[in-house]
Amino acid sequence: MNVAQASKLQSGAEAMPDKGTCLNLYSRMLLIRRAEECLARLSQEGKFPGAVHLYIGQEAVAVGVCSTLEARDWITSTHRGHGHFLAKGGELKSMYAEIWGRADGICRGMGGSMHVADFSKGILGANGIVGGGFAIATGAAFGAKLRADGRVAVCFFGDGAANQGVFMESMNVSSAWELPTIFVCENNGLSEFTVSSTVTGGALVDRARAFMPTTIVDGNDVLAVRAATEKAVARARSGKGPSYIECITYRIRGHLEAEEAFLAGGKYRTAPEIAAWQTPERDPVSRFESFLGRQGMADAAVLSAIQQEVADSVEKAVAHAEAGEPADTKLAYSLMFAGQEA
Amino acid sequence: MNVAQASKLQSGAEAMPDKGTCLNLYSRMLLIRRAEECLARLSQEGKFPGAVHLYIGQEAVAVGVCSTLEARDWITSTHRGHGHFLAKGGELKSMYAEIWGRADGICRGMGGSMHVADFSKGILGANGIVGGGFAIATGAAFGAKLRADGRVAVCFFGDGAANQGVFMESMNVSSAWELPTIFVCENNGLSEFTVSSTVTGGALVDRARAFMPTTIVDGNDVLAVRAATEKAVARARSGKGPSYIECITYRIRGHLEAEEAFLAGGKYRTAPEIAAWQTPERDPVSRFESFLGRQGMADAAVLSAIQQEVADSVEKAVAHAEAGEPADTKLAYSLMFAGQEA
Amino acid sequence: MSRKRYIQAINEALFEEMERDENVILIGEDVELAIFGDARGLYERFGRNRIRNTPICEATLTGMALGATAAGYHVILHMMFANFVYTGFDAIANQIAKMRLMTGGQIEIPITFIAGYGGGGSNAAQHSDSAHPVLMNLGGINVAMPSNSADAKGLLKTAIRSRNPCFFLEASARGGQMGEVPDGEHLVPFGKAAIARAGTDVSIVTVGSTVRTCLDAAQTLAEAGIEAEVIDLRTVVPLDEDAVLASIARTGRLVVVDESRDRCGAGSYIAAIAADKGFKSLKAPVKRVNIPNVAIPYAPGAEAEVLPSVEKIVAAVNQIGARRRAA
Amino acid sequence: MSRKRYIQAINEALFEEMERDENVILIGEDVELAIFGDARGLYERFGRNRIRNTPICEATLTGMALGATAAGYHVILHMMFANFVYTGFDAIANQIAKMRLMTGGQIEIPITFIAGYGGGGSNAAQHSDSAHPVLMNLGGINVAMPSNSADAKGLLKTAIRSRNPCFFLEASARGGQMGEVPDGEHLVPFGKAAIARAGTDVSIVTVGSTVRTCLDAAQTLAEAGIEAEVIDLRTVVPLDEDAVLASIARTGRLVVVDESRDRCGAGSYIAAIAADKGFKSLKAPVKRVNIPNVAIPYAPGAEAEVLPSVEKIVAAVNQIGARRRAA
Ligand SMILES: Cc1ncc(C[n+]2csc(CCOP(=O)(O)OP(=O)(O)O)c2C)c(N)n1
Ligand SMILES: Cc1ncc(C[n+]2csc(CCOP(=O)(O)OP(=O)(O)O)c2C)c(N)n1
Ligand SMILES: [Mg+2]
Ligand SMILES: [Mg+2]
Repeated sequence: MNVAQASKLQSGAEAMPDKGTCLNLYSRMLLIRRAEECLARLSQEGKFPGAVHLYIGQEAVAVGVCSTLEARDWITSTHRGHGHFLAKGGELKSMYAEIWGRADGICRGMGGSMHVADFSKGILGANGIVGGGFAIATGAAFGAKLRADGRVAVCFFGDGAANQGVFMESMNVSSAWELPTIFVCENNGLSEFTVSSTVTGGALVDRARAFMPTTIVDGNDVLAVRAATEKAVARARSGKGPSYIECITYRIRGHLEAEEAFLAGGKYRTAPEIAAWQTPERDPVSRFESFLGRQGMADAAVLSAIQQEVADSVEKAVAHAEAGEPADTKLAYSLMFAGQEA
Repeated sequence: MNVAQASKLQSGAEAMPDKGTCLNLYSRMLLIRRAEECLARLSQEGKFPGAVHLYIGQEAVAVGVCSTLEARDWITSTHRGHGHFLAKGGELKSMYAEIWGRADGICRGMGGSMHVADFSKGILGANGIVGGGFAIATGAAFGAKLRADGRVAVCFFGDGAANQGVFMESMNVSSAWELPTIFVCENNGLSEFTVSSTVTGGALVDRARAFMPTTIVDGNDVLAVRAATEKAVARARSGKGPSYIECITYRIRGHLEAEEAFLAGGKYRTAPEIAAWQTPERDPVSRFESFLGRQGMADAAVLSAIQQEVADSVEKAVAHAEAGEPADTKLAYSLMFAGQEA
Repeated sequence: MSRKRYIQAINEALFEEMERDENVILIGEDVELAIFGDARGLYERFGRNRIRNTPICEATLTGMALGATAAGYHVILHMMFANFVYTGFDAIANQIAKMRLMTGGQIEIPITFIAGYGGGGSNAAQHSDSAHPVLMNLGGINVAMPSNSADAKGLLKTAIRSRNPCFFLEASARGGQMGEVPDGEHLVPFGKAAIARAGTDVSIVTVGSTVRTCLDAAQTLAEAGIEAEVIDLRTVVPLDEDAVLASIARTGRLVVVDESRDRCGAGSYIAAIAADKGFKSLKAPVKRVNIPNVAIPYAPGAEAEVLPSVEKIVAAVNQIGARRRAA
Repeated sequence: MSRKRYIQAINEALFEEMERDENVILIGEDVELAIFGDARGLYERFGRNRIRNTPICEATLTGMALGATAAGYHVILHMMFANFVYTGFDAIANQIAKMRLMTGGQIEIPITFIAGYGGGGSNAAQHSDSAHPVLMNLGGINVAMPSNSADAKGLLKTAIRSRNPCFFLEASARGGQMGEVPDGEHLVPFGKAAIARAGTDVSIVTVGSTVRTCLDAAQTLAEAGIEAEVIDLRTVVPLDEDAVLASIARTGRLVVVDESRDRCGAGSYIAAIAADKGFKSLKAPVKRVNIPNVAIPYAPGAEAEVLPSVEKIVAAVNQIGARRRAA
């Protein structure tokens, strides 16, 4: 979907949360934004090993969705997982430490950017396999259903991942068994360096419609995302089954940092296309910032306090990661199995 | 779908083929029926190794579909593949020889019942992997599309197979690239010993509707199946893309012969349910036989000539298979690769 | 002790473990009607919240098993035939085998997979494969392969109590084989081989479906005056290297027998261990009797040709000149 | 001769073979923009009917490759990373590897799969695996693993002219490595190993990404007076047993090096061959330097710890007492 079409989607402003919630939404989105910008910079400087896939431009999805979840709920994430991790309550410090390959990283330096996970917070992991989260979320939801404990499992996935057959399989199981699975499609129109529409038949939402209630929202409108998720969560918690939410959004950065090196001059999108999604009206963060102002929820002082706090967190997290010990080089042998050497 | 619902589906009688065609349809269906009945009998007598999954009750699907195809067109089949093989022009003798594990079997005794294939006739193989045909048919259709030669590829699959993700993947590729793939779902309501509806979310047709034109027909009405396929073939040949045809039908025999041994008294369906699909009005063969009579296309003499011819073929095929040489025991080593020992 | 079929022993283990721990659930295609017999009666006893038929979607089922562990379940996933392990391989290889490492050890992954493997029934290439080599190569998955009723019960119970993912591979051709099973609580530890028959002249190391074949071969050899020691590994991950090495130390000769293709198969791995850590003991080449690098043919004669057999084992032993030792 | 990067040599092979035969097509995720560099420029040259981006659906792509052969195409399927082979494993293992046998030899299956494999780049466990052992075990698939630019070109050309399915595995870490490539038509036959370095004291048998490492180790050993012979297998299916056995016959000692996990890995298989057919030649245990039975960790130090290295190879050689022969 282009910007013009996305702008016509229903806004979430009518389902307005209270001020405290709104400020939290804002500060969480800003934290993701600043943390990712910092990674973009430090990646260029070669400050950490491995590749990073940045979430800039899609913050409203992770934050809008996770703002409706409880700590005990689960999410599965993607290769572009930092935003989900932070939105679900993951700690920036230990995420950075992970990306730096540190011993005190959230995964002790064993997983890196593409595998940040915190099971204690219901974050069942970023995933390097496109579509890898579908079945995991569905399995967790199956567990919740058996226990009838009202927990829900959210599966974040991209429009590219929606072409993996496990998408249909998971929707089928979730629908047949009325599982509390919430399928959140982040449709950014891109699948690596391929424009998704060139490899996609029909509309994604129609695939889901065969199984469950669906909705398409402006994925750059955090309140719209939140409102849609609230409905899906209510349905899931009450045992009625799965839902599908498609969030129209856009990825601002490259597929991965330093994608130019892979592309060698090749292009899959234009600068104006990117710019159209970065205007203050489209950008999820600045747009919500203006909205808070217009609603009288936050004046310049409040905003700058939040901004300062976020900046401090990022700075501290970098310092922490930089100062960390490298991961234990012998750890792998003891981690493959519980209580058994590899 | 139960019998009452299936009976309400549109009949194919208005798109009436000429008499010669109709008699061919009848004799092909009858050949499948008698050949399968014979296998049922000889399986009990332990006349051949391995298991057979019989097609009795579904003959109208294979015959109706394949009657619209040219020799150069392709089909992919399933574990229940004898009917498809015979309908697409496969030779009964060499199929039986294969099932008997003979050197002159169509696959030289290497594949058996679940792998009968005749690539020279476009029969890309029965398949022991449920869902295994989706991608193969789609790949063949892709080839046809590239060559723009008007060939089509039909993928036969069951309602159980429709829960495999490759179903969606193949529909997506076929739709995105407008491939001449025709998806023929033989919805017999059963998936081994599981009633499919207990493991299936939503309606299968809706899964397909997200990608392509769909139609549901009475799968026990050979003319209805044929008429629906004619449309799909025309669309495919003219480069417009894939279609989905769902044929409502029923499997009369067990999932495999001697299923009682596996079930040990367990039941997944009732005798009246089976009987309801065996009435003269529902059974695809006797129903079409009456129809031919009513239309004045075949009197008792014509019918009995056909019946005799079919009976002879089956008898000869059995004799041939019984008399065959066992498969070459050393063949495997040279067959794994072309021009290279394993 | 009581005599039970291999498949009954499995069934008993499932019953007992599901009684013991309500967090154990069993899912899979057609498990409610229990077509292999191993799950017989479980549905009637434990109901749909513990035993559940699934749609046919192996790729999702394997991943779901992982997800359900997050909710505190020990999932038993019945995959029917080992060939379908390939269908559901992605989540096994990319998620389950790696997830504990990738998360820095945050989690335990209590999953038991069940699948029947092996040929001998004219089931053709897509229903006769042995998947243990590809599973063994993944690194993070235990693989148990019982050869008899007692081990079938004891290993499965151990698998279900373990906090790690494990494939429990049933020898398809052995389901009806009878054997003594200890009464009461019976657990067989992983990574402890059994000496299925003691002998002094040659070691035959094997596992699962071929243990019986090896014992028959040992009998034949004994009649010719050669005392073969048959080592039943019981689990190939973990693998009891010490037992293998100790046996070679006694006999100086080794034939490895298993029902998997030769190239990168289980037999090759065991031979490699012998060629390294057991080298000093070896007096003769290490022979492998397994499946040649082919798919399994349908016709009975052609199938038998590629499966391990008493004749092939005896021939391999004779080839390396195992002779009766001076008393 | 001209100097080219490994990845350029691959690119050249693709260009030449696609020029030669219009039935050769290349499909895969993101092949149009050629993210690995191997497919660079092909889209511009051959257009969308020969080069095509696919959706992300490995399970279908592998099966489609088989289907397209029915229409007379030689399909090159680019699978990006070897880990994704697991995602598309079903059609590889259950269809492609078995279809020629199951049809009684009715068909040829001309498919070339390309995938990058191996670690060294902090890509973590889901982007660093080596899939050759599981492919080798299937039986019906050739596996080529070039170690240098010339072989990269020559093996790929051979694969694309072959009538059999073949995995062409690119060593991810070697893409930028320079090497001489013969000008003009250059084909490297399958199943013919190269003596990458001649030597008398110990045989180091290796393939693909680790050949360079072994040559470096041989250099180090030479400085200590030990002449190692380095055998580059080039293809692991078919595997040049004769070359391995001939080398052991010369040296009496063997270290097997490759980048795959130890259990049922390529190294184990080669060691097993040595322990059987090469037993008479062996004067010392056969050592394996490969990946321990773990998933690949992310952090550079932890990753390096589990990869084959010059130090590990040298240590293995020293362990089996390879000494400079008397002149
Ligand atoms: C199974 C698998 N196939 C291919 C890839 C390579 N890959 C990584 S991201 C990606 C595109 C994913 O697109 P989408 O799901 O839309 O997510 P986005 O990058 O847009 O966030 C691909 C093809 C992979 N990681 N896993
Ligand atoms: C990948 C795979 N999973 C499971 C099976 C076992 N199996 C064989 S047939 C069947 C049911 C298929 O149902 P359906 O597709 O509706 O075909 P039908 O038997 O009704 O003709 C199952 C589960 C298999 N052969 N392959
Ligand atoms: Mg996307
Ligand atoms: Mg069915």
